[in-house]
Amino acid sequence: MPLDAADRPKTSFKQVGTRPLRPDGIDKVTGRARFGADANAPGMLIGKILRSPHAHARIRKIDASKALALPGVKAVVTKDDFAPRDDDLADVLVNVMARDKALYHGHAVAAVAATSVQVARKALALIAVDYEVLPHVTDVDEAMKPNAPVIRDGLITKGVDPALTKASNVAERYEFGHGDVKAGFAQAEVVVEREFKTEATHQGYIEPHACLANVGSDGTGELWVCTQGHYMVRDNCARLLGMDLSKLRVTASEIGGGFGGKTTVFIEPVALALSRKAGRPVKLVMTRDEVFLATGPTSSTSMMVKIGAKKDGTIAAAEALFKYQGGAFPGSPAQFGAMTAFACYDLKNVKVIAYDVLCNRPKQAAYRAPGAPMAAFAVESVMAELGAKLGLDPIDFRRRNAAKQGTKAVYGPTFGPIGFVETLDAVKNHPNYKKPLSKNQGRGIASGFWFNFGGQTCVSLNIGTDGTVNLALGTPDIGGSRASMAMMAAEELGIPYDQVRAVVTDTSSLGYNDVTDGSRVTFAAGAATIHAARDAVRKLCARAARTWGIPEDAVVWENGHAKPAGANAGNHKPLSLKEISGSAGSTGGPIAGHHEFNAENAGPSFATHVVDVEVDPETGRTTVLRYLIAQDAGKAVHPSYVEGQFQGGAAQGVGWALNEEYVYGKDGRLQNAGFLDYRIPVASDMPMIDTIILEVPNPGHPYGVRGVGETSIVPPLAAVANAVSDAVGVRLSSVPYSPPKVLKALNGRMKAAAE
Amino acid sequence: MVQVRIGGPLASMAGGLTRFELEASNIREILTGLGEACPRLKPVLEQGVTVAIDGELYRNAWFQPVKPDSEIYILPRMAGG
Amino acid sequence: MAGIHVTTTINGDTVEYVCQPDETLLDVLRDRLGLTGAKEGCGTGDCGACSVTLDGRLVCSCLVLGAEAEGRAIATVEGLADGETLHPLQRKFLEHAALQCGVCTPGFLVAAKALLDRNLNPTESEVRYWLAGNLCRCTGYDKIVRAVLDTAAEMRESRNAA
Amino acid sequence: MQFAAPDSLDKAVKLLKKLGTTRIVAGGTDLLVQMKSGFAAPDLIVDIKRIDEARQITEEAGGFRIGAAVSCFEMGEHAGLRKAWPGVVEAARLIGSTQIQGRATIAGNLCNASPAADSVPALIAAGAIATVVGPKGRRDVPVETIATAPGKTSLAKGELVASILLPARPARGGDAYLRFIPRTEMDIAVVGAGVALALDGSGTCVKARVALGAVAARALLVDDAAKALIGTKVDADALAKLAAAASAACKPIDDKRGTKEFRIQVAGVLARRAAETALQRARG
Repeated sequence: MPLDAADRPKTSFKQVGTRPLRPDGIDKVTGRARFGADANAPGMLIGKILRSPHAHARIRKIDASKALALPGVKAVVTKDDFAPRDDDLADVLVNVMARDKALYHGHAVAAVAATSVQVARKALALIAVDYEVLPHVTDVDEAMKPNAPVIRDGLITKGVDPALTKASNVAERYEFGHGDVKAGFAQAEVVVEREFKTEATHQGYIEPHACLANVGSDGTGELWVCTQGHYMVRDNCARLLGMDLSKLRVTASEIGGGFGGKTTVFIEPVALALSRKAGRPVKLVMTRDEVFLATGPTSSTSMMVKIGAKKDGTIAAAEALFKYQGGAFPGSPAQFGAMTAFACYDLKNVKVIAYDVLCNRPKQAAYRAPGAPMAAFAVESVMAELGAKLGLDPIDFRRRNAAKQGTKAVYGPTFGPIGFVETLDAVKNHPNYKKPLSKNQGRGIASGFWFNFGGQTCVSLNIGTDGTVNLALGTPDIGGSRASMAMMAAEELGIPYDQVRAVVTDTSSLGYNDVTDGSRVTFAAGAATIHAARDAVRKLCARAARTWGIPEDAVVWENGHAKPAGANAGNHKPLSLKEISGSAGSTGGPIAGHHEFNAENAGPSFATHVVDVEVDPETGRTTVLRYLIAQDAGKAVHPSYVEGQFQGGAAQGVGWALNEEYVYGKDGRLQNAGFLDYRIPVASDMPMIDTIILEVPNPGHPYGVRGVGETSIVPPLAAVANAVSDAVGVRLSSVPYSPPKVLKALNGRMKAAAE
Repeated sequence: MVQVRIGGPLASMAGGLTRFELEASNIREILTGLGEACPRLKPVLEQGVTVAIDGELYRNAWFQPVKPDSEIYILPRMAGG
Repeated sequence: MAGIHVTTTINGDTVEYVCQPDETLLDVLRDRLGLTGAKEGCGTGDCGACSVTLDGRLVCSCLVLGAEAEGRAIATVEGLADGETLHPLQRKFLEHAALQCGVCTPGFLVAAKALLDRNLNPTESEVRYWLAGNLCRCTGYDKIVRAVLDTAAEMRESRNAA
Repeated sequence: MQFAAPDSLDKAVKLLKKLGTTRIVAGGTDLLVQMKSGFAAPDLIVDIKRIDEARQITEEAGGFRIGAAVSCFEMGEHAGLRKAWPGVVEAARLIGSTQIQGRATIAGNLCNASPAADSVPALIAAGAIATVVGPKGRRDVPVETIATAPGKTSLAKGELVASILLPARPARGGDAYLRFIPRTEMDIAVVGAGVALALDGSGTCVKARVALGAVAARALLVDDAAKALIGTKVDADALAKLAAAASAACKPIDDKRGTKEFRIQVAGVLARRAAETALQRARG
């Protein structure tokens, strides 16, 4: 039976593109939805983690005898409860529980399980840790200096030829580019070169990490946890605890935000170890300060960007140097910064060098388009300055150099169909772009790119005897993906959306699914859902064919019905999905569709943001007046949630641009581990956020879908910076553009003008 | 024969080489061939890389076919938030 | 520490519990009474996810002691709907896709209801400032603010019709 | 740890006199945070919200007496208070979120003794009097004498602030409070400025009090800034002098919330802007 032509995305839809209510909605507006901390178990203990007060210290000895003697304390674990490793989980384990050294303020050193939170807190205070405080470094530039304290013994920089012999804090060097940069700059008539820094920011999800572990004496275990990937949690925890994968069943709770921060394990192995030792269920919930101290913020950076252009606005050459610190472990997203930095542009001569650097800070975790927002801040700030020097409209300047289908990206390959130019045209034609501005107001424009990923995905679709459908997914739903999956299944099956119930199942129910990251779920799990539905449709058609006694290829599926098709099919009354499934018991048993695959070719997404701000010249305070986003979604399955992704990314970016930052004291301790002083935007900080969804189909998806979640945080840092610069004529070398820094810059300008 | 290009940190590990000509019809054969041509790359390739074929990115697709005229890049393994 | 016996009213029902002197109302609701709709996002009054009303006054339940609730009336998100019938705010939050992860949603709903109970004709700015104590990291607030304004408009209309 | 909720001030004082550390919970918005972080671990918590006297706003001598357990939100709901001392009410309504204002009290804000407390500069500017009740009876003291250093007060063991008296608003008087925060809400003041002034029939300033928050170890009453206004028409020149005097009085620190230079400069800006608003209010 003919399905859509496999190689071209479907273009006409009945359900995709509409805005139905989400299936988990009622639970979430009534308080019934169960998040990480909302589960309990009989006989449950409370787990608490002891954390290092020092930025860098050798752990000479841990004495937990007093804690263990406290009535109500049932277990204490330290590094000795986890076997050391030298594989790909080695760093994960060291981060979960410090071994010979505490590597950052907040690093876990021990944990207790007790009958109440009060007893657990008391017990932590009774654990004696003998520290030898070591010199520390928290700034990326300082960490690269020759006299900096080396954080990890024997760390030799990778990616340098010939190989270095001396240990340092530089984990790896990356280089990308093509063409001849030197020759390019020689042709440039205007060159702008600037240095920038960005501070570390946190994903800032509202739900702290939480889990409930229950390990039996038979070596089987269960874990309830808020995570972006319960299969990742299962695999990592089982390996760290020496369990069989099949014996650890992990259930993903509803998840209260992740943005990349819940793509690894922190407390989960500890809760399991405590439970195993105590022989009772253990609930472990992070406090907010623990979330800031000891989960993964993103990198802080130090960057140089140089771009040269000809007078007609053609970029002749571009060069950049990026230094990203990722905490006390290798793995900062420096290379993604390097790869994405110039991805919006068609450059003939480009060179980017990047360094992955260690500091005495928490191990960075992915944060929404990891590495890209910082690089875009630097590049798009220089683009604004260069465009202004050339006297070009910022959109026209970008358009002249825009990457299109066929452009060779800075990181190597040639782009397929992409929608960057479309975003530029869309914002230029939007009324916001023409709104007049008053004194102290300014407009900033910036563009951004993200790769998007696919990944391992496994989906099952079971058709009930009443014709309604259960869709089993293995990708935690952070932003409404169950709605999109149900829509795609309903679209394929030709049944109403509310007859598909999408559920995120536990790890025992489906094959491995990669974590919900890389803007992959609507793309990858969506494609798997479509294929699973098509698998079910094939079976439905086969049942109809058998019922009618005609060949299977003489049956087509239309509008939720099997219909005879072709000259010899005969004249049969179409059979509905409900009718076929109702008789399934007699025609061959239950009907299900399934698909497992490794989704590839996710198709990148581009965005352009336009922001208007007003700056108080007497205090340096910036108010965001209006905000416009145009982004390519490939195909918006549920446009409301696509808009929501655009808007959420922009708001996070505005926070990053204006106020959010990790503040470290000279002692290497984090000074603002809470929502009071780590200032994420509040409702009154933001205006409405206008969105334009563009749809340049991704050939890699049956409906043309591209991921949308991450690109939206890439442009805002530069867009806000460019707007402030336009408003009051100062350009800072670092984000956040906090009032003291802006005011200082304004004072400097006034002073310079007076002299 | 296919032309395989490597960039970034991989190139420096390969002693500055950025282009390889290999006998390969799919990604797995490319990775095997590269590892043989340049043993220093082997551990990195085994850890996981992204392969770009004609602009399309593949993270884990051993059997993805390549044509002799395909544009092939070996890129770092990618992840997201 | 001796437990304190408390008799209070929650969502219209009389409830008795014993709590520790230093135990917060949020802990009592979640851990003793199984009312897990209110969430702990910070425990320090900075995020609003634990919002409830206490004698009609909007508060963070993480900054109220369980012992203080003696003789008071508490309303939580669990009491917002009338049986099967959602409160208009709940319905509009769904229609406007005003939630993504949904962990802040209970707090927003309780806070927004407290606003509309006082002022059924708020401006956008009034909505934003009233809700400034409720953090949302997913939505950028756009759809939340629209949902609240739309609810107010609908409730005004139905009040005028009645 | 014990909890008590007495129904009279006398009982509260008797409880507070007991041995061990005692803390009052009025709004609890500071105390519970301190308990959570382990910074405070009192032996006894005394809830004063069951004491009628502490729960009321009453008119007194043309002014208003605000009980120690009256929430900031309730202050905002009191039309008479709002009209008489809009700056004080504004300051109270800037503390934290709607949720926090539903609990927090100005007496608590005062006794928590944070240099950045929002209501304190406004109260000082208004000339507010704190009524302190303790084992030795009652005493009335100017609010600026309560806080002595961050987290420290002049209150003796067993004493509590029972209420705060805002005096009668002078004829042709007005007050205002402004603070600087990086966001629009939810932050601790980086700088706060309260101004109360009164004019004579000709529009000349005859009385002024200027107070600054978050620029020293406790809120400052800045006489030099007030002098810059008294005897003037509060014109641009006077306002510039006020701003300079306000900046000159600052003894701030650098911290995660702001730099010294920023605080000094912005204190002048806010003092000037608050004075402009107070002036408008005084003119009616």
